[in-house]
Amino acid sequence: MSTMTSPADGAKPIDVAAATAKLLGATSGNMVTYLQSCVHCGQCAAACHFYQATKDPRHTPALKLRPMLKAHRAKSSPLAWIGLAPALTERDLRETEDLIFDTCTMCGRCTQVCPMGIDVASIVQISRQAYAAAGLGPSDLMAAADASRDKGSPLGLTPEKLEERIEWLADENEVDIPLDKAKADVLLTVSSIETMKYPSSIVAMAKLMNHAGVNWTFSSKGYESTNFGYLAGNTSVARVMIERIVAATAATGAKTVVIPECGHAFGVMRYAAANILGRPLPFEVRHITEYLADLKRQGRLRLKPMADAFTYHDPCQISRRGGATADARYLLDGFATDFREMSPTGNFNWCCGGGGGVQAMGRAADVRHKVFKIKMDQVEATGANTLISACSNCRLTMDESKAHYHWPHEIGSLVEILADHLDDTARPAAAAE
Amino acid sequence: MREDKTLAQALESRGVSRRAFLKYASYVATLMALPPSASRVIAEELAKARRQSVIWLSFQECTGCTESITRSMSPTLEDLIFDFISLDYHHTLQAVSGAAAEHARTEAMKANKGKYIVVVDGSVPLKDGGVYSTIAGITNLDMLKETAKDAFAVVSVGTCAAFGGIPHANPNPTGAVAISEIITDKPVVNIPGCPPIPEAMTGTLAYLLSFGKLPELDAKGRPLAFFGETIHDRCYRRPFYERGMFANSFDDEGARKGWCLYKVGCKGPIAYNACATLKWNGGASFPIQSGHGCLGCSEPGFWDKGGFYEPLAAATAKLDIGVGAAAVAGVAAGAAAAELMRRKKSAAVDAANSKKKDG
Amino acid sequence: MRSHDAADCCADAVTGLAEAVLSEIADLLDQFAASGAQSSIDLSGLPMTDADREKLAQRLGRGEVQATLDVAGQTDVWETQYAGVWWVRHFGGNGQVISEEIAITHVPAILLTHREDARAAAERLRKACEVLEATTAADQSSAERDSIHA
Amino acid sequence: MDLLDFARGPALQIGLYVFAFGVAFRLASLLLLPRLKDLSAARKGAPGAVVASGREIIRRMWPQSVYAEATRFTTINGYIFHLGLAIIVFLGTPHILFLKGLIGVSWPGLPTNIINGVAVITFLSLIAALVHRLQSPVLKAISTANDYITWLVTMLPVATGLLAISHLGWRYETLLAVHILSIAVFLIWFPFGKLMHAFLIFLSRGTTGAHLAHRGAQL
Repeated sequence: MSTMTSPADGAKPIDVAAATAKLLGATSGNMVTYLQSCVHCGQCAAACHFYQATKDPRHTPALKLRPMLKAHRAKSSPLAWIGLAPALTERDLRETEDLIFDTCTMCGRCTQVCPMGIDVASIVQISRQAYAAAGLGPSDLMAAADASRDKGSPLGLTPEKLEERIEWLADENEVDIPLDKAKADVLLTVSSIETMKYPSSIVAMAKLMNHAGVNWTFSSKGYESTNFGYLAGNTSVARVMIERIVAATAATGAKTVVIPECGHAFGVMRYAAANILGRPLPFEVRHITEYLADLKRQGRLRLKPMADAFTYHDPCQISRRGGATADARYLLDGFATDFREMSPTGNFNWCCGGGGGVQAMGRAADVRHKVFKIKMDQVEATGANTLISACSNCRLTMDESKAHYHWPHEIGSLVEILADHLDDTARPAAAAE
Repeated sequence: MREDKTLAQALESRGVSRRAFLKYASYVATLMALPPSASRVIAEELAKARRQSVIWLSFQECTGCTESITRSMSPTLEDLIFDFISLDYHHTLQAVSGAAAEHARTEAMKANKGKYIVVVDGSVPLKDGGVYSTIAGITNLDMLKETAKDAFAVVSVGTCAAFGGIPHANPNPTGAVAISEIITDKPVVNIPGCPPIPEAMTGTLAYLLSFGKLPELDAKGRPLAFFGETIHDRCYRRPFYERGMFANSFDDEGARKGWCLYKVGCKGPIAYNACATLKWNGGASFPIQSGHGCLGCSEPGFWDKGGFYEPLAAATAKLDIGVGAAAVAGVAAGAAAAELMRRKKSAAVDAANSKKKDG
Repeated sequence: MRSHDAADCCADAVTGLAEAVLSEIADLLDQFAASGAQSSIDLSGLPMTDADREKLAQRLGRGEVQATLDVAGQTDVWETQYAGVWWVRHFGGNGQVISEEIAITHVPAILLTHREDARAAAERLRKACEVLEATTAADQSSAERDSIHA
Repeated sequence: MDLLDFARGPALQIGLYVFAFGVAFRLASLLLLPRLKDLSAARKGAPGAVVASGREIIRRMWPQSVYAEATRFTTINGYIFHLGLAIIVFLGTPHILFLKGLIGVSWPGLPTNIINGVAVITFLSLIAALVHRLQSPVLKAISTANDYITWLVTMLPVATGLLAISHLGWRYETLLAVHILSIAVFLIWFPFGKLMHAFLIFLSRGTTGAHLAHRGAQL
């Protein structure tokens, strides 16, 4: 069944049949509806940051439906019987590889503008599975997926390293960071980016949780919520990553799993996980901004006002595609006295350019930098010096580009500024428990 | 029978002046939409012409065409045409009958060989050897061929002769055909209509007499002068059409107010004829003026165009059982395709699973 | 009949064709005056409503000459108040207008006596004279006879 | 049988058969595929799939203000020819009579000169759509034969209709026949080309509406 072809240039062989089979396996009414609905109006280009940054028509999101449409047609259309629906070729896959991986963050802006309402992101997600099955995809993304499976985290954060880190952070910052607590209401997870690059974010989350008197813990059985299996199109790795968190939650008896500042981690765990496992999750999944907003609503979060001017970058998977846009504003309301919305903002905010694993693709760095110019313009228009996000992946993407351009603005994290302004003089909520 | 005297001389003796020719000529020029300057030429040519021998053959018809051309009781200018022609054979109008009548026909053919005009009303049945219509034991087909052989031109009068007409309507039991399907070796003018407008017949004959040739014809062999525009083009109710004011039935407000009859089946837009301008019965009225839509009787197959009261825009195609069947077949085929896809999907998933197990 | 109201309603419509015809007439009259070129306009061929025709007739008015001919039905001819512009209206046998034209000319052709007609007329007149002479001669001789007898 | 008889009869009949079969086939083969069942927990207060689908179908009739500028031409021009076509087809008296002949019900139409005006606007709008497609690098890149065939098949009835009402070119009955034939071609192409979006728009909008409303995402 598998027809492996080896190109003469010695590149690794591409298994077109495997890609087609993967697509067939993912066939659903939803997918086929999207594939067949595009009217080629081209409006999605205007919404895509990759097109906006490069003005290259190749980056029109509508084109990202093409390979899968072709494969599907070749397998389903009566036209195929009379030879009018050619099969997907190796060349098709090679030529479009970068469209499916490097230049799509699955941010969903194109879906917003699409008059047909086509969810291009979901087709890209299926396409990634097919391309990965064929042996395509950026090696660093694939490696990150493998590392997730083998070491527990894409950046090699093994359970041992996690324990070391937590110990060190707790000591360094004089904060209580529970790990593998036997019984907890809340299982907090990490994104390896935070652990490795922004450890202060872990400390901030711990401070906030402790401040509100939450019975929470990290777990060495399941801690990494960033799912590079999902982003790489490797469903089996995606499943392993989810199962680890499910097991860890079960072990502590937690009813709530809190996802840290990572957009795709939230999107996958909150919405994709149950569908990948094929069963509903036995616990609720909250993003840290949602969870903190819950605490604020319960009166358990007491903050000192913050006067610094700043603006907020909405992570796509949390705002536009996550439904938690309002919670970030709720947290800032009454706390940040000089909060400035950028334009467009909220559900319409531009993507950082690094979502969907693009951040992890070294070869996509150039285009990411180009995309970041959009963000720079947005921020500069607000007059604020500081750019805050609730996603460490966005933050890393933006930090890298900031360095590339020597952009003089500050880039920070929502949980960190909240933790920095905790009012610990009175802790009625904690006292009450 | 052709006479040696010119028409002018013949009429002169009856005290008819050249002014009458001039007046008749200006009438014909108007009818045929010729430039006013042509009327002097017509007048001169007519005056010089000799009486034209005409042999009138009636086949599968209802005599309505003859009624139409002879409808007038008092002699009028239009009737001058009968002074211009010598109707040598017309079995309804001529006094003699039987062998004498047929003799008159053959005599006229002999005497005016190559110069006489054959006027035909009625279609010719071809089925079963043409037995469905015979005259003096001769089938219409044979008589037409024989008579037309030495004619100068053939004029098909009425829709039956021009296009097969009502005898030709589905299922055409006699195998009726138009004259032009039989006479292919000489000019044939079609003056359709059920019946044709008398002026269209007399005008065409006058033109033939004056100019010795056929007037300009359209693709269906009809003189453009009478059949160049549709009823709709010249209909006095056209402004109502433009304004979207229609009668929805024959007894509603719109019908009483004389609004456009398009919706109740008027075929005016595709009927080429001069009824709206020449009108009928001495200019008294025409069907639309009398409150009925045009049937399009001057068009081929007018009997079989999906009902006189069906609007022109309505398709003769129907949302019939076949369309339902096509939809059902489509659903069935679609279901099969979906099922096929479902199986391909399961097979792909199973293959992936077994591969994983093997791996 | 109601349906005729509709016909009347539309026949009443003024389309502006009268003005167009008037300016055409003016052009043709210029040419006639300059070069003697005669011409005519066939009104029956124009899609004029009754109201249009009425308006045109009013504008042109009636001039010095009017004639009525009895030729296979009536024909009315009149010069309009613009010299050289003639209105010729032919009626059929049943009083219906069968043809109508504006002639820009010295005299409409239909008014002119055709030479052939004159020749025929002369012949007839000659015959009539002969008959008259014959009868006069006969009368004379009988009168003479009478006077002799008297 | 002349061309008009052929157009009004067999040609349209074949068009209707193919249309009915094709649309039924396309919809059945799509709707009978298994659909994804979202097993993730719905956001609190998220509407049900039916409400969410309906809401999305309606809301997406006009672009969000953020995209107003980028989508202005396509949106406005798109509306012009879509509404134009709808007005011509559903409010032009001959078309109402055509539909009445098929489905048995009728309704009042607009005066002919208004319909003619709308047809001219629609014609120009379709020309503008094609020019736009040929000039925009993005549209050039994503356009396929389907787009151009669909444009032609949509344009033909408008153009032939305009010719018919203005009696330009051939004789009226020939123009009318060609106009009706172009409808038959339209009906035949409909299920197999981009015109299917008339149906698919509800499915794809609805699918996304349900998918994202489940998450509480505001799109």
